[in-house]
Amino acid sequence: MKIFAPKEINPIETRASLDPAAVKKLVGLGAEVSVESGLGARCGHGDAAYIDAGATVTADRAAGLAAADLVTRVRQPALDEVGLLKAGAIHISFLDPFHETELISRFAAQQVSAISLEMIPRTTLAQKMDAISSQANLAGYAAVVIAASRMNTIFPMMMTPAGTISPAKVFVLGIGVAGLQAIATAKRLGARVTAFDVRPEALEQAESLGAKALRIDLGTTAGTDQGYAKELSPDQLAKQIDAQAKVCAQSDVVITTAKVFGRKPPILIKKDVVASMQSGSVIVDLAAESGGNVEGITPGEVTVTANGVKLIGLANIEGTVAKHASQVLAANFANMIEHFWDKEARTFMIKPADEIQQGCLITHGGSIVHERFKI
Amino acid sequence: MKIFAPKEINPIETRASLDPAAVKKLVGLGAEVSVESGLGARCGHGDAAYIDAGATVTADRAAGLAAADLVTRVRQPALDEVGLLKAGAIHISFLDPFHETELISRFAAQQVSAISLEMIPRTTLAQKMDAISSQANLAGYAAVVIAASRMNTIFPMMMTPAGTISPAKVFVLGIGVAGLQAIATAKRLGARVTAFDVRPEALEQAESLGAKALRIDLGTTAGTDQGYAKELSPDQLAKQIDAQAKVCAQSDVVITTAKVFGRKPPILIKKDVVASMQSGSVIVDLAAESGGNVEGITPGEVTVTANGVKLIGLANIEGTVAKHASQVLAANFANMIEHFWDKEARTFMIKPADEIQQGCLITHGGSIVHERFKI
Amino acid sequence: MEKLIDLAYILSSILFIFGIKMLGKAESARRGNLLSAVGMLIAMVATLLYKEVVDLKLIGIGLVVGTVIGGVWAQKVQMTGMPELVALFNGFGGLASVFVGWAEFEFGKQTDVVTEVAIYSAILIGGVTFTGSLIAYLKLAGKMSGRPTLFPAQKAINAVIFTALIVLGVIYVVQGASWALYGIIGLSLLLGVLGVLPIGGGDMPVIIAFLNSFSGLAGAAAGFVILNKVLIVAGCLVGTSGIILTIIMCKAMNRTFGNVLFGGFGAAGGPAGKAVEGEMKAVSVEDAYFVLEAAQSVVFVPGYGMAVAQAQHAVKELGSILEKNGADVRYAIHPVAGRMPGHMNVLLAEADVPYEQLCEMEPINASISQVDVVIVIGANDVVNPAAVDDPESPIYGMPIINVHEARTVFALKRGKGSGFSGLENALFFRENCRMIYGDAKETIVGLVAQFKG
Amino acid sequence: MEKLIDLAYILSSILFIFGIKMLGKAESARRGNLLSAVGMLIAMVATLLYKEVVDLKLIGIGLVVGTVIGGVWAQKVQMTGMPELVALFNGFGGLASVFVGWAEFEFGKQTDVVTEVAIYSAILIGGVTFTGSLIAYLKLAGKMSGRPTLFPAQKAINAVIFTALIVLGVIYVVQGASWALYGIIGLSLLLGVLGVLPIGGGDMPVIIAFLNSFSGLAGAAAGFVILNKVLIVAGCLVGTSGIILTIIMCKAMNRTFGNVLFGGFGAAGGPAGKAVEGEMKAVSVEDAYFVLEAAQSVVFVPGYGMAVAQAQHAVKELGSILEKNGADVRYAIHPVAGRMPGHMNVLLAEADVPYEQLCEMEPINASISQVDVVIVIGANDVVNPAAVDDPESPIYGMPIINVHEARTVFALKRGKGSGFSGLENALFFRENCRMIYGDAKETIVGLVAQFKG
Amino acid sequence: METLILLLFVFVLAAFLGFELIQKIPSQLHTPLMSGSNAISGITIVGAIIACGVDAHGIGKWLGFGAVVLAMINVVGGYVVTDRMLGMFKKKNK
Amino acid sequence: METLILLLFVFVLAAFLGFELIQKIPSQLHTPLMSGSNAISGITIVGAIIACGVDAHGIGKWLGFGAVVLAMINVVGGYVVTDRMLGMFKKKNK
Ligand SMILES: NC(=O)c1ccc[n+]([C@@H]2O[C@H](COP(=O)([O-])OP(=O)(O)OC[C@H]3O[C@@H](n4cnc5c(N)ncnc54)[C@H](OP(=O)(O)O)[C@@H]3O)[C@@H](O)[C@H]2O)c1
Ligand SMILES: NC(=O)c1ccc[n+]([C@@H]2O[C@H](COP(=O)([O-])OP(=O)(O)OC[C@H]3O[C@@H](n4cnc5c(N)ncnc54)[C@H](OP(=O)(O)O)[C@@H]3O)[C@@H](O)[C@H]2O)c1
Ligand SMILES: NC(=O)c1ccc[n+]([C@@H]2O[C@H](COP(=O)([O-])OP(=O)(O)OC[C@H]3O[C@@H](n4cnc5c(N)ncnc54)[C@H](O)[C@@H]3O)[C@@H](O)[C@H]2O)c1
Ligand SMILES: NC(=O)c1ccc[n+]([C@@H]2O[C@H](COP(=O)([O-])OP(=O)(O)OC[C@H]3O[C@@H](n4cnc5c(N)ncnc54)[C@H](O)[C@@H]3O)[C@@H](O)[C@H]2O)c1
Repeated sequence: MKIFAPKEINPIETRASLDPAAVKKLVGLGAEVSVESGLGARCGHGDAAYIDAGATVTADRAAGLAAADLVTRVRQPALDEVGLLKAGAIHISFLDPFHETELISRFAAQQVSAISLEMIPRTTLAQKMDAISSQANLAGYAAVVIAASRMNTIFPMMMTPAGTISPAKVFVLGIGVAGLQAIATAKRLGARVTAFDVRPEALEQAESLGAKALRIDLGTTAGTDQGYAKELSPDQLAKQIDAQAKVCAQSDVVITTAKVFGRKPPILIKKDVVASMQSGSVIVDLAAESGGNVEGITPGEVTVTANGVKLIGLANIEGTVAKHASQVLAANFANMIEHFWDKEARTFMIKPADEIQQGCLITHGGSIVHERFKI
Repeated sequence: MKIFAPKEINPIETRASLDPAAVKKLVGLGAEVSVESGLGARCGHGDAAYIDAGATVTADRAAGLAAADLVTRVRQPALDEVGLLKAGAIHISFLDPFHETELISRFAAQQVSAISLEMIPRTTLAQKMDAISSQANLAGYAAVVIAASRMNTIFPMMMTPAGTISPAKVFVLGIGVAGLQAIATAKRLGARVTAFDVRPEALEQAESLGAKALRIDLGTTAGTDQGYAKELSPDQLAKQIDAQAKVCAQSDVVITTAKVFGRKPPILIKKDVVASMQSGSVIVDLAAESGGNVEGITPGEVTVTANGVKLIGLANIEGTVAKHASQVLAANFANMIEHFWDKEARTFMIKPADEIQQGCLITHGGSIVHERFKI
Repeated sequence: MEKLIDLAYILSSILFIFGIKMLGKAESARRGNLLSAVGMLIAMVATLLYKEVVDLKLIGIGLVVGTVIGGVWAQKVQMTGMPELVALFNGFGGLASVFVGWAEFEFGKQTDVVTEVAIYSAILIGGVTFTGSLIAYLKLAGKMSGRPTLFPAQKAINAVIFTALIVLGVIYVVQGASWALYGIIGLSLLLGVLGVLPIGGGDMPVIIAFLNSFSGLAGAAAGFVILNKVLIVAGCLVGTSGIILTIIMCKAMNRTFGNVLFGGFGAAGGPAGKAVEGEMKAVSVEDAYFVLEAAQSVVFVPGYGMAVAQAQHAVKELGSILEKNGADVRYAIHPVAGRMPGHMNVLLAEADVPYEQLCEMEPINASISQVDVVIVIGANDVVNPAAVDDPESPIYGMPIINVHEARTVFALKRGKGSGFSGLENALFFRENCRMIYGDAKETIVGLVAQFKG
Repeated sequence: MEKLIDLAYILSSILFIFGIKMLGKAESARRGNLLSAVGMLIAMVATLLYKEVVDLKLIGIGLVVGTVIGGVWAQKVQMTGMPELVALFNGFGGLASVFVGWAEFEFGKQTDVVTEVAIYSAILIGGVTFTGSLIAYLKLAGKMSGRPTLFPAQKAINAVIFTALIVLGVIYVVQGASWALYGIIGLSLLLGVLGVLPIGGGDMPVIIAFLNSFSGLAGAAAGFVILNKVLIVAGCLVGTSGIILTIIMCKAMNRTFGNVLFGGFGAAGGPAGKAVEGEMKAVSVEDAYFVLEAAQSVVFVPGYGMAVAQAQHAVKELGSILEKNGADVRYAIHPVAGRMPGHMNVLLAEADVPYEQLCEMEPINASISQVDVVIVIGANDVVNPAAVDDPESPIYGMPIINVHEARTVFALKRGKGSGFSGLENALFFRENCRMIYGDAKETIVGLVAQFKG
Repeated sequence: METLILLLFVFVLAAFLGFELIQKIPSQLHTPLMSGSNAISGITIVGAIIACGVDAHGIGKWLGFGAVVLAMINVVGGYVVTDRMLGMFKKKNK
Repeated sequence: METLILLLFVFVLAAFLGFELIQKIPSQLHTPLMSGSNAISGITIVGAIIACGVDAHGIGKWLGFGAVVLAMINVVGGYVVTDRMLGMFKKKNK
């Protein structure tokens, strides 16, 4: 089976879908791996490293795509690149399937089996290939580091001969994987951390990392069986925004990560709350790329409000730690391929009935097979 | 007594010599404080805050300087501003007296009592006014945060379903105040830290923060009675450079802080060692502004070497956390003024025989009074 | 019948043993007390069955009178009045032993040496217990000044009485002279008074425990007088466990027993001694435990030594234990403690000490004199009182944490090493300071172990 | 003279008491042994002074013979042969008690019930001790298979012997019939053999401790035969302290005493039982302590429960203690343990667990079967063996840490709660797994306290 | 004499036992323990009963009577006070 | 009888003392402690000496003799072995 990893075309993307370690593993399985030249340039891996690991390096992207039985990518492909794939090929990447209906149709039309990384079920068994988790985790860390580097104050408490510097107050909104890692990192740096999530079990998890859980009585809130949050009712949302306003106003750093699976993230921090914050505070919005939890934030940009609050709407936040992000992402790819690998046939087996593939296989055999996206 | 704090003129300087809290304290002592308009603009304090604290705000810098009995500043003044001061006035700031001989002569000529913050003795009693320490401390923290934000990898170890991310290896060279805080911060973030200093007691101090001490047998190395290091002999230096080369090569982050009181910092990391480091590693040189410990580093700039190593030669590193840096610096000023305050006369007493002033008073009564700088 | 009585005695001895053991643990103490009461009942009933015991009516009257007085008294006393009541009861027990010994003497059946020694001991110990307890009662009840009453030639007088008691004892045992016995009774009563008078009210609990142990021994002596096993066993149990308890209580006050007995201070609670220059007094981890165990407020003052020893985790644990034990626990951070600004903060944050418990220098100094125990963990310069009271000192004028004003200070150090400034520290020579030598982590871990053991 | 002898006995009893106490502490054990030897010497010399003891020559010969045999034997035995030698010596002690009882019977002076009961007890207990110890010796010395020797109707036969011994005992005590006594001698010897045969070689140390306690009681019984105080005190001390020691040793093997005595397994050292589905066996912190104390290698497997309990600091401390105790300690981190990637890393780093001790799943699984004790701290899914052996399970195929293959597993949980996946965990029902219920931090802190107490 | 020696034995063993029994005592229990063992020390009641109950007359008997009363006060009062103390203690802890 | 009761007292107290004496024992000390108390259980030697030394003849005396030999082996061997074990232990710890 021929596996091909093209370079990312989105200019903000610094990650690579495969790193040399993953290549080595795949080659070990018996796959032929080729990568586009320059694949790892932005995350610290030269072509030579890939060659050492057993891949062939090609500059001819189109040929690579055309020859491949399986393509790995970080981001969804340009629409016109789908046509280059051969029928029966497998394509694995983030696909943003809720929005990219056009893309999905193309995949189906091209008879490509497209697997969406976003849709891998959040089961214990599937964790090794769960790229959402592996990336969110690093994003949580990076968010705190970025916040720390953009502030004109420090995180830890210091009692010094020149007076006491009080610890930074950090508020983490949304305690998923990214939120948890943000809590852990901020705690490590010595901050006082408060956290909120609509899922009650998430509050316990925050406490297990030493954060203070903000408890707001919103009535029943539900999660999906995958552990994702469901959308709040407008009433509940209003209540939440109200109850957390005071915490925000007192915080030096606010990190928002609140997402709702398959929907636009809710706006949780309105302009008036931002206006109530102290000059010099920082808000990092990890949901910015898909719309943002903070009113007025621009993905990929840092804006300073009139009252001196920095709004950091980083896009591709994992890309700031591209080397490690690529390492775990590539491991996810390799784990997935290994999981479905047929040793005899040396191919990736498409098994639409398998619990995991049922979750993440979007198109197969010329049609959209995923329940949610069937037209 | 009239105290005046002018705005800093060096464009890279973001700190202010006084913050509102310090103003309040000084006013409480009975001083008349005035500050130049915009003094705290770059560290988060508006003019209004100073007025609230009891200062008068003036836009007329020259008038302020001319009227002042005591001037506080962060950096040394422009030569021509010395002439604006009245005879008998007191001027406290960093002065860089080892290099600014011209400036010192001007102070003497102008009959100004100039106090150099660098020269405050490192005694237990003087610590509350020790600005070198208060700033170095924050610099150590900032160095790590900057390194973390400039790397494409993360600091902590993580054992995840997508494999294990090993902890960053950090090497801290020079375990003074800044080095210690850098160690503490890196440890907090989960790094493995190794540290070296020529002063043996500093190694114990590093260990007290959980770092591994690199022990190199250099024969006798000496410290001054102030705890500063003395310069190494060329032989010793060569030996050190040699012995630490391997540690550098294996490190993801190297932070250098090695200074020798009153001299140019030694070059401790040569080009060949930089060349031996892995792509993606980062070197932060805290000594860069005064010449640097790293060959090829440019103060105020980030250079990426051919082999992908980032050399970060930040200048005014404390300025990245300007608000807190100003807070502690201003506290140092206030503490010093309070220490030498005469309650009856409501003035700052110049006592050339006092142990502390003996250390830091450079000019007085029309001549250079400090032993080291007498001509 | 005799056999039955003896078996009953064995049973009641066993009940006493269990009773005392259970009294030492919070969760079983009340049941322990009940058990020992049952043991007492059994012993009494068994004794009534002796065939020599004939005059049941008189005994009955005595029992009823005693029960009513004791019961009513114990029931209606205020909570606060309990300790002095215990003292009084204890005195009655002692007097009872005197009476038993005296009565046996009056019956005059015994002539052998052992019995006479026993009678002598019962009367002597019982007598001292009686008047000693009485004085303790009066002092605690506030019917007599709690201040140590010192009188001239006190020690000499006591010594004379002591000698006289021994001489009279020999005369009595050898000759059986009754005047000697009366003399013994009188002098032992006097000794009790004179022995306790010079002891301050604050030390009374210890004295009561001690006298209680004494009354146990008096009982055991009475047991030898009438050759009664249960008296011997129970008396001896009380005697020895009482001694141990006395020692434990002394330690909890950071005093030695000798100090309590002959110190002649303690009136106001705090030691009144002058600073003894030139001696650093060490204390064992175990002794420190008893003091900490009883402390209501504890302040940790960490320094560079804590960092060197990497003791922060252990310190945090000790802090939590002390809190659970009911003490108010704070961590006082001196701004220059350690070797870099915020050094202590880093370490304590690592150990997860809540920010709320961290205290700056000024607020802690304002209340330090109310603090029961300060634990100085490898700090030196930052608690050097020379900074406030020795104008000659190079650090004079530096604000310090005034730990020397606390009630008790434990200073944890490895040895006589000085701090960063190289200065001697007068704190370590103060009367209220005790050194616990050794690596700070080892010491703290040891203290934690004491609490858990 | 008699008086002197008795005082000597008191002295030697005191020395035995101190001796035993000191033997329990490493730093004083050797001196304790010496002290008790001195006590023994004093008791022997005192006994020789009895005026009834006339035939000093014969005694002298016996003493010399015994000394030479015992001394030489003990000196030249290999280090490895010591335990079996102790068994043998113990057997001799038992036989000596039999002889003493028997001799008294032959002298025929006694007729009262108590003495006869005493003789009966001395012979019965001594006889069992003798042959039991002999078998233990043979098994340990490898002169007999260490495997438990099971024979049919074993329990029935033992019961018959037991009943017979009681019947014969009654007959002997009532009638003083000598045939009954001989019967008792024979049967008790037989009982010793049959009782120890079915016990595996691995359990022999416990059995020896138990028989040792027995021989102490036999001595005490002999003491009642000749009304000798020191025999009673020393025998009784050994008897009861031996029982406690036996129980302690059982706990250290994570067994109950009944299990050792009647289990009939233990031949190969490891338990051979089949997995008992449907029962989770809890164990107390104290019992777990004994197992941990004896463990050579310990692996911690933390999970989300450790995070919830914030037990990381306590875990680190327990780890350090175990290391100091000589165990090899590692922390096995499952990649999905906790609720975020690296969750355990954050916590353990906070508690300063060295990176070197952190182990990934694969390497730990490779050696897990050599691990003495795995402590699972609030982990559940990541150690669920269903992932490897139940193809029906939703987590089948996920790699887990195979803790069920370790020798002993302690699982720390609050109750019967399931993990994130909501699955039942068969691990907790395994024969080699014991639950320690309660908040993980409390439990670990409790274990630490056990080590320090 | 034999009896006396045995009593001495009993004494010695009881003394050791007394030492072993009391180990670490939390400070809140110091007073109740003292009070409880004070009640036990009222065991003199046994001696008092014998002294009071013997078939004799004169001062000895009256001393015995006094001893019974005093010891009984000690016993009853001691146990009751101890129990009250411990009762309080329980409540506080809840 | 009186003596017997007293002996029973002694027995009971000694039993309690035995229980109290042994608390937590580090596992390395299990074997030496067992061995050491085994040596103490050789106290039967006292009974053996009396049985062997009395002014009598016949089988009883020889049983006594046997008892002396056996008990002495137990005593001497027990102490020596224990001492050797503990000696080793010391060395290992250093
Ligand atoms: N905070 C800062 O920024 C900074 C920077 C530089 C210098 N300083 C200076 O450092 C000093 C700080 O005062 P400090 O009170 O924290 O410390 P200190 O005065 O240096 O005293 C530390 C004490 O800890 C003891 N010690 C060392 N290791 C120990 C161990 N393992 N276990 C137990 N005790 C141990 C030492 O006594 P033994 O040897 O007897 O054990 C010593 O007396 C001040 O003089 C300050 O001016 C501070
Ligand atoms: N690592 C990740 O990134 C991640 C993210 C999301 C989900 N997950 C999932 O989380 C699971 C992790 O497995 P795990 O073994 O770590 O945990 P787990 O399977 O969730 O089990 C945790 C156990 O800890 C016990 N517990 C809770 N609080 C406790 C306390 N205070 N003291 C003692 N025990 C306590 C609970 O039992 P009691 O209630 O009886 O005490 C429970 O059985 C996996 O299924 C994984 O897929 C992992
Ligand atoms: N089974 C597994 O092994 C596994 C692996 C990874 C993650 N998970 C679970 O998946 C779940 C989701 O993780 P994720 O990080 O991808 O979530 P996400 O990125 O979809 O959302 C982030 C968080 O935002 C929260 N949120 C939504 N609306 C909110 C609101 N109005 N206010 C505050 N918070 C709001 C969500 O509850 C969630 O915790 C978690 O429960 C996680 O434990 C499970
Ligand atoms: N008395 C006080 O209260 C007080 C206050 C602050 C600092 N100090 C002491 O002052 C001393 C200096 O502190 P600083 O941070 O200002 O020092 P610095 O900034 O002058 O130098 C930084 C460090 O570089 C080290 N160094 C010099 N040459 C080196 C070489 N070739 N290789 C490696 N390291 C080298 C020095 O030893 C020093 O530790 C420290 O000992 C500190 O403890 C004392």
